[in-house]
Amino acid sequence: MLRNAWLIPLLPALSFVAILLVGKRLPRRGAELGVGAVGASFVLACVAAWQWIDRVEGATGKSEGLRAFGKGVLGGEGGEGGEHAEVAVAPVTRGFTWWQNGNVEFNVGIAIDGLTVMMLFVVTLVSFLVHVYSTSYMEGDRRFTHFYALLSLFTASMLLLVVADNTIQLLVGWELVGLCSFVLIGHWWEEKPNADAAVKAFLTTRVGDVGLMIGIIVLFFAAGTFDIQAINAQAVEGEIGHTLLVVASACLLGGIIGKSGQFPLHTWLPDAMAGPTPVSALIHAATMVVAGVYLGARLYPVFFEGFSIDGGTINVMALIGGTTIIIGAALAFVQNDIKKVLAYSTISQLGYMVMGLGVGAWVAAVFHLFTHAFFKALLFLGAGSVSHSGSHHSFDMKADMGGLRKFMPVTFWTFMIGSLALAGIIPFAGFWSKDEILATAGQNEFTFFLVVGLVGAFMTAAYMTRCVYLTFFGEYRGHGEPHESPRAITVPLIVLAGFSVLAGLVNASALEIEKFKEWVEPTVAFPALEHPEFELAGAALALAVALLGILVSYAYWFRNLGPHGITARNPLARAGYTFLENKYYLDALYENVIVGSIKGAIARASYWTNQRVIDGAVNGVATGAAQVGRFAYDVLDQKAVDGAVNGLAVSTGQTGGLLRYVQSGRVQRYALMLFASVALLSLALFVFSN
Amino acid sequence: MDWFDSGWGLTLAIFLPVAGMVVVLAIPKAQEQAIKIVALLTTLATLAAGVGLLVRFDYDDTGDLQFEANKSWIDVIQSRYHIGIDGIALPLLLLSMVVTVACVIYSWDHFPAPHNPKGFLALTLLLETGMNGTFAAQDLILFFIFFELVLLPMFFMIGVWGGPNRVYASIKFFLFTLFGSALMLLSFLALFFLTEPHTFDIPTLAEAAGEGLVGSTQNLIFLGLFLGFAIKVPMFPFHTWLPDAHTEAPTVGSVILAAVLLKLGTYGFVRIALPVLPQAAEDWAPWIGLLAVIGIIYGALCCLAQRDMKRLIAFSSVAHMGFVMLGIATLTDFGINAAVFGMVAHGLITGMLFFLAGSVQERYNTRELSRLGGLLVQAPRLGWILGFCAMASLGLPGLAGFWGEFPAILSAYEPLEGLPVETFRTFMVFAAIGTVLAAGYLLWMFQRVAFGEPKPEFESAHIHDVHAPEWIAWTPLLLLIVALGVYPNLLFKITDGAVTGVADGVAKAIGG
Amino acid sequence: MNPVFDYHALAPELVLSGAIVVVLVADLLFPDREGLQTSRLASLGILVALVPVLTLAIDGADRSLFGGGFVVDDYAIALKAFFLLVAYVTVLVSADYVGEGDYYKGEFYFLLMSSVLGMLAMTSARDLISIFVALELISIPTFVLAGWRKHDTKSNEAAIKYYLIGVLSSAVMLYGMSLIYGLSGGKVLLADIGKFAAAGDAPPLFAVAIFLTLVGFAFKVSAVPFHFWAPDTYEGSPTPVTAFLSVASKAGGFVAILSIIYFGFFEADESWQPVLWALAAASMTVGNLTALRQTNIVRMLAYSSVAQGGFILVPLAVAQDAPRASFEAVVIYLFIYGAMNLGAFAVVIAVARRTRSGEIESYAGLGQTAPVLGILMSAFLLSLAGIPPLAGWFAKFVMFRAVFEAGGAGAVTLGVIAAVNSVIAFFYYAGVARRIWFEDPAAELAGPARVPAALTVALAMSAAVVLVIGVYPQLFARVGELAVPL
Amino acid sequence: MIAQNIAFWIIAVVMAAAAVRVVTSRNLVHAALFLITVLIGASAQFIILLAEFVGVTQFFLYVGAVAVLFLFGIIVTRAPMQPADYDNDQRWPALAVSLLLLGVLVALLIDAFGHQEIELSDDLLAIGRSDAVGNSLFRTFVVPFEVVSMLLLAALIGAVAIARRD
Amino acid sequence: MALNQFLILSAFLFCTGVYGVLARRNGVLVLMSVELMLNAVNINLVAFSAFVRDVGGQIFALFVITIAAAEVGVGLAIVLLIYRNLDSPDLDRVDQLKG
Repeated sequence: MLRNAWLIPLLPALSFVAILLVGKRLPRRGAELGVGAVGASFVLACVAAWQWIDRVEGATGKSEGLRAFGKGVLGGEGGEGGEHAEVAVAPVTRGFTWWQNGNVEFNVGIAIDGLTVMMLFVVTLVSFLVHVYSTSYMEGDRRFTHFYALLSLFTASMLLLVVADNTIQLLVGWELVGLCSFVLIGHWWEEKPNADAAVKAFLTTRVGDVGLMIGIIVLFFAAGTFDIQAINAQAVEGEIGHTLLVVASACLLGGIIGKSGQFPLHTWLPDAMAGPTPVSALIHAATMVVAGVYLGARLYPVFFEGFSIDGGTINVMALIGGTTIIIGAALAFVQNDIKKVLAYSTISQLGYMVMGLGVGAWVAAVFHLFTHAFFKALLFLGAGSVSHSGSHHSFDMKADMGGLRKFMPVTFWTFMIGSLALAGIIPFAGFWSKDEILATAGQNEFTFFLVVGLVGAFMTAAYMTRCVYLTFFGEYRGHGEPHESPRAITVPLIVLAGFSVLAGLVNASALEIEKFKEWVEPTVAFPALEHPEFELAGAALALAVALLGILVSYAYWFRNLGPHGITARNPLARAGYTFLENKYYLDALYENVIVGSIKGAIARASYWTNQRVIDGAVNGVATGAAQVGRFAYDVLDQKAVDGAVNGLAVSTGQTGGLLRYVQSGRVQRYALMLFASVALLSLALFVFSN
Repeated sequence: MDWFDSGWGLTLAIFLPVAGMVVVLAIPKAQEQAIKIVALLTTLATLAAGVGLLVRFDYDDTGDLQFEANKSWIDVIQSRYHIGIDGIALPLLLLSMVVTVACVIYSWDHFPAPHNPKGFLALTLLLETGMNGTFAAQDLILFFIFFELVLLPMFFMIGVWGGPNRVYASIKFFLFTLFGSALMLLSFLALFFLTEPHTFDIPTLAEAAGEGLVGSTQNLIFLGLFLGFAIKVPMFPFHTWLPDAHTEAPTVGSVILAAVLLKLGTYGFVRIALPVLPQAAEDWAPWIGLLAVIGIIYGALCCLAQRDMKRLIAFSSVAHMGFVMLGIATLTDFGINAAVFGMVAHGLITGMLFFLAGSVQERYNTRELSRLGGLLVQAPRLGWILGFCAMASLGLPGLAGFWGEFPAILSAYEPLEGLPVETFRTFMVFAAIGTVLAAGYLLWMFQRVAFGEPKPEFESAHIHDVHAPEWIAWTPLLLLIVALGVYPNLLFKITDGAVTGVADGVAKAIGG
Repeated sequence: MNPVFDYHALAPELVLSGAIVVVLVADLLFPDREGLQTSRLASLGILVALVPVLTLAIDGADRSLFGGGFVVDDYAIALKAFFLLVAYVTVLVSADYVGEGDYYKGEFYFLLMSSVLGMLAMTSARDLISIFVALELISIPTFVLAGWRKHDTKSNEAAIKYYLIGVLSSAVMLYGMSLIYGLSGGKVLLADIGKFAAAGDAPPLFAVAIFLTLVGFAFKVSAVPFHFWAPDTYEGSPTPVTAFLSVASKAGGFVAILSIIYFGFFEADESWQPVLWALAAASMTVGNLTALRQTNIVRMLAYSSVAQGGFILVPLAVAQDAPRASFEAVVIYLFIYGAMNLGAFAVVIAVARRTRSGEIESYAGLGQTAPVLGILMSAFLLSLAGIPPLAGWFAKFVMFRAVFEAGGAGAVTLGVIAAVNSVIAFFYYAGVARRIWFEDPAAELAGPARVPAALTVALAMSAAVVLVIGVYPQLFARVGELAVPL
Repeated sequence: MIAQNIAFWIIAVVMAAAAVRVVTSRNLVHAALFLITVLIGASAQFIILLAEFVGVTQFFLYVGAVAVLFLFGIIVTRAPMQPADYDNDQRWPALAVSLLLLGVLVALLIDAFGHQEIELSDDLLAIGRSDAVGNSLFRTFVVPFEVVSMLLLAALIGAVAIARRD
Repeated sequence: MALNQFLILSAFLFCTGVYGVLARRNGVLVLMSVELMLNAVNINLVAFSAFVRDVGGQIFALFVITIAAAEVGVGLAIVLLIYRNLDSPDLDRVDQLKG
């Protein structure tokens, strides 16, 4: 299956064409084609994953692949443990020359390695679930078939991007995915805001794509080929000049910032929520936005050398990741729209992944990508289910939700699991992956980023609790009678909830299960990264911070108490309390410093800056371009260039007019001019000839 | 069928339209149906000849001339009737034939304002001869004749069937191009006299590669050629005729103008200017690159300021031709290949855009973006085709536009050695920024026209969706855009040999 | 040493003289009011005169009589044929015009044919006296023809202006010729003058003398600043006469210049080349610029013919450095210019018959009312502008070729001026085409719609030349190449 | 030789004065008479130069025919007898141009023929005689002669055609 | 006898003729001035003929005389025509055609 993994992207592509042609006339108007195709791809992806695991296990002398996995998960003898012999497991590549221009060949092909297999599995799974989910969510939509056609096209292009073995194919997939997001965001393009959001999304990502394009060109001329494996190999061996690598990685980072909504090009993501929720779930949570991170992971050697990540110095990548975490989390606080909260949360989590890559935590970042896809998709689909059957398609938590716990138990519990996973509480997936990133940051002497990570974790936990409270607890503020969503919606939620729980175990470092690392981390052409040992203190600290976040938010929202009750229940707080005798002083600290600040100034300020400064800047660029365009057209084009040409024509006309006066009509005046010229010319000839 | 290979096939392809024109002129004005059928049959026959050429074309040495004919024409001035096509000329020739067939079908039942199908179709056929001839000519004077032959029909087409301000636009169009071609003729003559065995023959001149000429004269001659072709492309300072010509031209007129006529300029650079005067080409390349990049950015900026849909598309073709010229300016085979591909892609895509603009105008009889809206609501298929073409035009990978722009930007990174590398890399960055601007104005236009609700003015108007002649005319073009986008090797296989020949010639002459 | 008289050499002139007398006498014997018989007789006479020219051409031997004063070589034969054909078309064009006018018919053709006789004599004249006499014989009948419409003050004005400037110019020319006669030591024959010029020790007076002689021809060719008479005379005189003036008598002037420069002063080029350079540049520019703003079609064609005269002078201005090419260029340009201009004037006459007005506005919508005339007029005008595939491009091309073969700074600047001028020229030529095609017909028809038979034949002949030569210029090019006597 | 010189100068002065009067006189008939004086002077000059045939032709043809023609012209156009101003508005520029031209020509002539002399020997007489002129006229210049005959015919008929009153 | 004296006399006559043509209003007077110019040419020709001892100049003079006569004839006819239509031979009145 590995060798012909190209089937996986092909199936959705075929279903796209089929739906376009015959979709309207099918009984379920194209839905069955979409679901079927993606389902088949999912199965193929699992088979591919299985074969890849077999390949890795076989190579590392382990016994049969899956059983090893089985034992690992059930916590049997905790796996043979210890470092597996570093055995190079080459990715399966297959391709042929696509076209040839001058002495340069462009080939198309697939390169399957751990990362690809993981991505295939995630993309096909989430896409399949979204397909199933949309059959009922999008029921009765005017352009139902059109929606499914594009979903298939999106899945096909995402898969094309993932399996790409050369940068050009990656760029093709990258842009096609951008196109699908443009069309899907603008799915209900009747209302102007939707259309604007779609255009804004496409343009901002397009700005990033310029960086990607130039990065690819620089890499092509530096490494002499588009082939990713070759580029990585040359980067690792240091055959490419350092300056070239710096330039290339800077440009590629531009692409990542654009696509994965990192600071400052993140403003399009919240607006993209204008699209239908399944779209937000699939594209703006699980798959497309992580394309940037995937690019970072896939071409990691370039970034590793380019930003000299192992040197411990603060590099740009980590910095951007960090800032995005803080900004995303901060902004999530002040949103009343549940999807906007989740959007900012996605931005923040993507910040984690980019920071992870930035600090050398390749496995952790990819693992976080893996887990995040599940619980973020779950949260979005949950939000969708809430709006679908709870608040009549409104996403405003304050106005139309609250107290849905009683009416929508399945959605409630799945949403709870998702939030806990996102907050990073112990048994759930989020904890393992986020903790891994913080641990690596800590060990690679990136203490600054460790702190940033912790603050982020705290804020994530806080705003998720707020969100859960506003949606599910308190009285029902909306009108109409909320009811549980139909099975087609709840089943995907349950499946995703399951994954949100179990996914973490694949790489639970606490339980020495390193399966994920073994399977996914590329061994060929990859910089040697040291993997953090699990140490209890760090994990505990992270967990504590998360719990603290939940408690703070819980106290404020659930009990509507001031913060005074907190110290009684929390051991750490009690230790702190005994330390700070003046209780009043602590409460004051809570009142205005932490809770006040969180709810008050910082959040609102950051939202204000976000809207005015950053979003304003991005819109400003657009309107600025229009003004410059107007100037260029009116003044430069019409006046200067065109004016000159017309001026020339008019002046020739005028000289023509003047000459007409010379033709006076008086014959003797003609004779005068005749003899005058004879005399003058004779004089000239006489003077010049001797 | 060797008569076909020995030059008769190509002569047929060139002069069949004129024969059709004569027949059309013979038919009395009243029998419009007969006229239309004759015109359609002629263009289809020409296309058949074109396909014949394609089939019998020998693909493993696309470099040298095929279907050659070399008869005496005016031996007083040593100018011969020397025609032949290679890898570069064949695709453009086919492009011109396909576009003309599409135009004839498109205007089947709605001819522009002063209803005179006889005159209109006669001019279109004459236009096709001019275009086919220019691409097949291998003799400077023959090239000049066909190059100028194209002017007359387009002048009358814009002038008679144009919009309100048509007279100014048609005369401006003609004067610009006439001025350019007058100087070009001077350069041809200079070339004729300064080459050792006085000849107008392009292949012989290309072999000589201007080695008899000292640098300064080469540059002077190149100046004439540059002006002649740059005005036609159009490049930055000489482009002001294009928006006016397009805004006023009838739909079919601007389709042919955009799809094929602009390519005469760039084809001229690749066929004549570069191979014949390589040293001068090397000196001029940075300047051409600079003007190309200015064209890209300037064109895009002007697009953002447009209120008329057709004028916006016109400026967009100034920007796109900037990419083509950037590809040529690098003087590498990689760049020129991208340029030739860009020519064909731009021809198909902008041709389609102008068809769509024409259809929109025919339905809403306005092109004001402010008054248009909600096209997807009223004519969904038309709306989505417009979306498809806008995406192709902004260079979305997977469609033809991308393989024209991206390799051009890629080639700008590494121009022929001897050319200033840093400047070309700055050009590359600006060109990449150009793609964003392109995305900007095209999506902005698409959003204004297609998305949203139809304006109250047209709320109740019955807007019919795409009907038969439009479908028949457009499907081949759309299929070609997708085919070239998905599998670009269709075209690169043809052009690669020929372009490598040209590029090696230039490199050898400069290097040697 | 009584020379064995070679009558064959003189055959064309003799036959034409015979025809002239026949036309004169026929008109006396059976006077007919509508003048059709006389015009048919005249055209027959011209065709008969064409026969000896063909026999001479077939014979092919160069003949020289009267000590070299009268030479019949390829150059002379080619141009005699040209003049006779132009005369034939002029007669066709004027047949109906004169017929319908209330003027005295008889002498019109007599005067026309005598002027043509002068042109035939000019082509073979190889000495000062013959050239002078031939030139006068071309001019004097046309002075009268210009004033043919006796009761119309405009025609009188045209005649007096043409006469006065003509006589003055010939006086200046004579003065120049007398000086040359004196300086060259009593030589009248151009060949002898050529030897003297080759000697090169001539005083500055010789250069001035050459210039003064050229003034006579500059007037005939209406080169600036000796062109002032042309627009007024063209507008005033009857249109067929204008056509005759703008083509035949102008060609006569060019033949004179060709003969006197190539056979006479060729070696003294530093004296006549700058003069011709100045005349050419001035004529092109002034002619084209003034034509931009004209509202009357005939006045516009007058300035256009001044400009075209300038274009023909360009090769002459570089003759020294490229003798063969420039001679060929002038001859070919004359042939094509003749066809184009005659065609244009034929259409002007046809349209004037319909709309009774010479204004360009009256051409509005001609494309719809009379499409064939519209197509023909556009073809002739755009051919004058030099747009391929019409014949004009080859004329312009051959001119540019001569300029470039000469090379040198002066020649190239003249080439660029010519290029710029051809662009300016396009503007007013297209102006008329614009009126014909882009505007709707204004006034309704004032005259008969049908185009008379003779006029149609004339239109067909010139249109044939313009289209065929445009596509396959080899015919004229061959003749041009043959005609070069060097 | 001196006699001819003296004769030349007397006639030259008379001719010059008469010429100036022609172009400045206020009476048409006077102008015509002065013109006739100039013509006769010219004929005399030819005789001095021993070109007797041309001198005689000049006398008869010009003085006889052309002068008479002018008088007819004056009569037919009913020119007023009393003196009137016949100068138009461009008198001064005309004077300037003609003086400039005169200056240039004289300078050139002096430069070219400054010291040339005509010696009036008797073989010169042989050239001027009628038989020499006739002989050359009908041997080398026959064609111009025939052409002139056609020219005179054309001029005659042309003048009559347009002067008729019909 | 100096050749130049004839040439200068002829130049003088020529320029007086030029002045006459440019400055005189009446058509007949202008024609007279033209005659002056042609006579100047004749003097030139005959003087040169005598100087170079060749009969050509005199024959040229003869032709000039005859053609001058023809020209005057036609000239007067045209002036008569103008007189008849504009009832005055003045050339100033003749300026309908201009521009």
